[in-house]
Amino acid sequence: MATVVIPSLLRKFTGGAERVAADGATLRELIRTLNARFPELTGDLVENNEIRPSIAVSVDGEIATSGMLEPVRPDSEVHFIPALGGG
Amino acid sequence: MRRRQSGDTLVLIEAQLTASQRGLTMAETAASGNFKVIGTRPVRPDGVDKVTGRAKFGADYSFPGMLHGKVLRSPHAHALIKLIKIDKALALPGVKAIVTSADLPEAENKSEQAGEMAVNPRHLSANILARGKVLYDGHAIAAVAATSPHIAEEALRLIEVDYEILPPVMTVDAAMAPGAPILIADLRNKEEGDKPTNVATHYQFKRGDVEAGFKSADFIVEREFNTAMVHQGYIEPHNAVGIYNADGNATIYCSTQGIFDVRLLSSQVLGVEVGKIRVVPAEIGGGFGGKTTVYLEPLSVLLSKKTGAPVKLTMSRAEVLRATGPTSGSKIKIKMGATRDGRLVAAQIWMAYEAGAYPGSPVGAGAMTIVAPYTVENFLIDGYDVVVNRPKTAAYRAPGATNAAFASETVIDELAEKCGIDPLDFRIKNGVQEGSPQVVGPPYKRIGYLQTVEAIKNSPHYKSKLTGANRGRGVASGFWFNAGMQSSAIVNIHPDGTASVVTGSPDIGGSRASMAMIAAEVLGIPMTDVRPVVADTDSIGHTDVTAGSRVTFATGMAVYEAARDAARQLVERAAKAWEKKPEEVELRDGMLHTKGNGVPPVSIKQLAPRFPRTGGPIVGRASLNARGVGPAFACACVDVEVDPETGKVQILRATVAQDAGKAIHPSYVEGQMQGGTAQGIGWALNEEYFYDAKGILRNTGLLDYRMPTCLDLPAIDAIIVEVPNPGHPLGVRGVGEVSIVPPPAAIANAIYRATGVRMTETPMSPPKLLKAILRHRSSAANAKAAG
Amino acid sequence: MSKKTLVEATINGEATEFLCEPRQSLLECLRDVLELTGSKEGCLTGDCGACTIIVDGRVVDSCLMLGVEANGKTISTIEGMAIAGQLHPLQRKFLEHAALQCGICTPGFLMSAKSLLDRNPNPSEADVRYALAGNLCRCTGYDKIVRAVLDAAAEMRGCGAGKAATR
Amino acid sequence: MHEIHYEAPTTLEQAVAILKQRGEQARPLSGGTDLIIQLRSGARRNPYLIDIKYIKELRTISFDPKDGLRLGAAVTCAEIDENPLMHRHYPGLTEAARLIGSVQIQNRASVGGNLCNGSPAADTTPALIALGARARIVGPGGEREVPAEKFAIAPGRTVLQPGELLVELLIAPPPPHSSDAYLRLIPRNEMDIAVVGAGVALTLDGDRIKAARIGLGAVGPTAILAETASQALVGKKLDDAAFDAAARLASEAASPIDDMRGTAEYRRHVAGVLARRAISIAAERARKN
Repeated sequence: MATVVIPSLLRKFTGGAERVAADGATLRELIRTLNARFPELTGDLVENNEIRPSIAVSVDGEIATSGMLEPVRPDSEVHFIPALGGG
Repeated sequence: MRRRQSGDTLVLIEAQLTASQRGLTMAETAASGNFKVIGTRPVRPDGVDKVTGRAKFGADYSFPGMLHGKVLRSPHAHALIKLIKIDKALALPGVKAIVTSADLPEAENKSEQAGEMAVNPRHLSANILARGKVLYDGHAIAAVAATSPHIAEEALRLIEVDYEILPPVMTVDAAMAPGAPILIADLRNKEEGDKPTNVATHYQFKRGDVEAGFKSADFIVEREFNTAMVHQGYIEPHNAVGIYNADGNATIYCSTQGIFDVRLLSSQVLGVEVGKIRVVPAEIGGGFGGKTTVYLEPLSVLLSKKTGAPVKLTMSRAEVLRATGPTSGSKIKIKMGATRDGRLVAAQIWMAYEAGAYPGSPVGAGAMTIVAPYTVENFLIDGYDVVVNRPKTAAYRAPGATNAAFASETVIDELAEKCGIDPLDFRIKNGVQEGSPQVVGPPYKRIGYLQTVEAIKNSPHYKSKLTGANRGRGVASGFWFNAGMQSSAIVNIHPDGTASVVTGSPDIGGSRASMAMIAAEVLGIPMTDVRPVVADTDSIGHTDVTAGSRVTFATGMAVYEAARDAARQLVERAAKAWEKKPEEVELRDGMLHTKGNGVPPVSIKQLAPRFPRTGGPIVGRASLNARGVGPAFACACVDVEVDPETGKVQILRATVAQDAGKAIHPSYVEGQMQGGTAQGIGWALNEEYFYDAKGILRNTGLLDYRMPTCLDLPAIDAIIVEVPNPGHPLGVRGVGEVSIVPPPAAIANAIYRATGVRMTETPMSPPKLLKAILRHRSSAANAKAAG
Repeated sequence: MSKKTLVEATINGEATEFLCEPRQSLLECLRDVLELTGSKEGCLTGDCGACTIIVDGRVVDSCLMLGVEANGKTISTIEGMAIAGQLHPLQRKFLEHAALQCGICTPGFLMSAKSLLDRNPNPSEADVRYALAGNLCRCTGYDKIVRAVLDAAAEMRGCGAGKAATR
Repeated sequence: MHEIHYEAPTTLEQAVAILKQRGEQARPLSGGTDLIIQLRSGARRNPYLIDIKYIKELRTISFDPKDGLRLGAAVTCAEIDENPLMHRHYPGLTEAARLIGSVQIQNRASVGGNLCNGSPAADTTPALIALGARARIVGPGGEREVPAEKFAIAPGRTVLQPGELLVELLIAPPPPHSSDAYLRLIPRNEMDIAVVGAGVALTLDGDRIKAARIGLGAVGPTAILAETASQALVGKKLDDAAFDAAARLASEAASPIDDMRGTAEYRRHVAGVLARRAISIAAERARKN
């Protein structure tokens, strides 16, 4: 199972857990699994079945470029981080 | 003053590449350093146009029958618009049309992906023409098109606006205070529920146990920092020419960092399909992040639609300063602890950034960068994005990171001093390297942070002795993520064997040269045989902004792939002609060879005229959403002399080291490093937005918005460090941004050594520094008297 | 519409006549009337130098001069710097030294640098920095610009590639 | 910019006649480096511009050891800097002129224009005050002379009445063992406006100060003659005590405001610092004369 690192301010939705194990071969599946366990969590991450524009997802240290279709491996580590712009 | 003639340059190369690059021919070349074109310093392909005045910047375009537009702007910082009367202005001879927000469709209040950032179309639209309320001095209210810019200006004086003036909210403290006037009625954040607020977003990053961390610290430094809002200061004001055709199609000529962003954002504001807008990139006179959004572009189309004529709008310098997108002023409270032996053990940081009139400050990036160069076991970082009655901020070179580093790199200097450790050694001791966790969690891949610090430590500058009264030397580091995102490229092989490389990345600092060099390297032809073209939105695949230090990285990757695609086709074509299998043919140094014996090699030049009879033109293509972004680090060393009677600071010497990954054109890499350093020095010493008590910007020109002149700066030595990025076929990292990050802290640290004063506020202008010096002296005198 | 005035001037060696309104700056006349758009507008307050031209042998900010004031004057703009397709040594050195990034300030810098070298063929670094202080560049930090001017001066003095320039 | 009418008279009489005819609607145009900016921003609206640069009298620098200097109102700062007599006899005024703006600005801006603009921060005004310069004004009612320190009456306003024109500045020949100096504080090294300016003219009698005038700029609504500070130097030996006392009094003479260029407190402090430094430079120069 992949490990999802929960952003600090959302840990209230996971009972304080920082790292949560979840199944899924893509981000979409992963989020579906998370949603089943922590229904309040994913609303802040996903909107209309897409990752929110204000959020970037890092899978194994690489910013996802395929949105919800981004592949996730069983040993992947997934982080949700604020999207940012450069100058 | 030091009389050295020029910056010395040094290139440090770390040649070994990681395994992830195997299988890439070019990467093997990169590892061996055997490039023919990459790493040389050719003249840029657009150079002659730029030194002869032929290059066409946005304001240089004109069309038959063209009208001139001007924008009416709010003289108040915060007010309700009760009424706009335009009849007198419309009656002025020569005035052809006037538009207000009533001419724009209602835009949706939602968050939408646009290039790098999330954009709220309603906020974007209201920033372009205020809807019912003005939120800053200079907020656009109406736009006029007339037969001359002078008539348009006179017409603005005839537009009557009734305002109900509201109290201005100018600082994060004022905006976050209980009972503060609310700027945006429907703004909410998660934590305050349905309560109206000026705080758009709260970010938090946490690692370990910060309290326990501080308990284990031998030294703790706690300080509060304030940085002033500053502007990118590009020399070219914003401009746009809009041409709306009767068939519903529109063309925009403008100077922008992102043509596809202009297209998307204009379509959102105007309520027009993306496919009906074509954006043509003019040459662009600087941007530094400030030309990544739209202001005039939709207005030019709107006015053109209303008048049936092309309409040109250009901003005055005052408009640029009052009403484009400077970067946030900020307040940062920081507490950091270290053990006696110089190990950073804890950091607790509270930071609030001015977003300007609408949400979207770079506080998130600030929070993610503030301790990024260091392994800190325990931290808690809170960041707040706060709306205030100032212009909506835009990106500015490593947005958010410079404010943050001013605070953290000053405190780290102080901790190093308390530990009795050289400030560079302290940084090396705590510095991140491959495998160290980033603030957001994932480990760093291959990075060159320590190498930049070592480069400064070994530099002639740091090794030299600084002598003389009131002089001091300071160092500081900086981090920036860099960006990937989407890019496209086309490589055409011409009948004479030369090539063109087409991209959608406006060339803001010499990127045509690096694109041509990459294509030339892959094809094995001279760089002068490659003509780079920056195409319009209908002529090339989607390409994100020239920003985030991404062009050489991501568009460079697309060019590399497109050139390889062309090379593959050349090989196939030659194989076909020679009745060989493609794997029996290879392209080397611009020549097609067969493996083994048989056919004499043929050059691309010889093969190209035969394309029409061997299968048609050869066009290499690539489009990608780049992965493998490699972050950038910089370290700077600055010597200052302070006039203790006036508080004026003279920069005596400056050296910057930066990890470029691989420098494609070293001169332009140095140029980025020197330019970023110069902007950092300006930010540190004299640049600031100066608002009066009513929230009116007082310094609306370049006389009082004080950017450094060439008499204010010394030669800037640039040391290029090359620790190849394993995520790029050529090892490239972005180089455009990170050099702006260290200077303010480096200068504060130098001032401390010159005067004994720790500055916690930018700009460190003469009045502020003198005040601090006098306070420091009187407290020292009191202490002496008491002792 | 205010009445236009006929102005006669020698511009880049050519006797030139143009009509302008008295309120039009010389910069506006050059750009919008004569289509010489090489001189740039950066501030309209004489602080950035992007509009620098040479009038009767002296550099001025063309944004702070009225078009009508040009009557009878001899004017050089960036468009006249390369002669018969041959780049001026300053133009060449700016390219060789990568002394420009975005290029918007470049015409103004070249005009100021040309005026300096016309008066002082052997300037020190301090002379160059003083002469260029009325031209703002936000991209380069000035390092490569100063280097290019010193190298061009050396070449024009017949010293070949100046030592200042070699890396 | 609003519509304007432009005229370029070649004689003083013509200029005065036009100025009289147009009254407050007219304004003389010299280098235009302040005026054009003000017209463009709407800070001034003068539909009639009278270009005075073709009037010979206004373009002339002449120095006579008996009568002193006649400095035409439209002489540019660059022309002053290029004049060896100016450097020799009035180095302080010359350096003030040389500090105004960039080379581009110096090629257009004039000392007369600097004075007529009425800015308290004008660099040449404290230097003119220190030298006891008089402004010769010609108008419909004839001629008059006004001391430099009385020329401006408020920010942007001067004693000039509609129809009047500043023709030239008159400065006495420098007495033996005298000289002048001007210093200003700007946050940058160039292209800035004075946060404080200090002009000093001194005449020595051996190692004592025989006469002194200190002009201060940007420390009040107009540039001022710091009389008490000047008087405090007279009869004193050239030593730290005298300089310190004058610096203190110069600070006290300042009545500055807080603005984007500096706080009142800062300006008061720096007025003393610069006055002291300028006194010391002027004394050093005077000793050699």
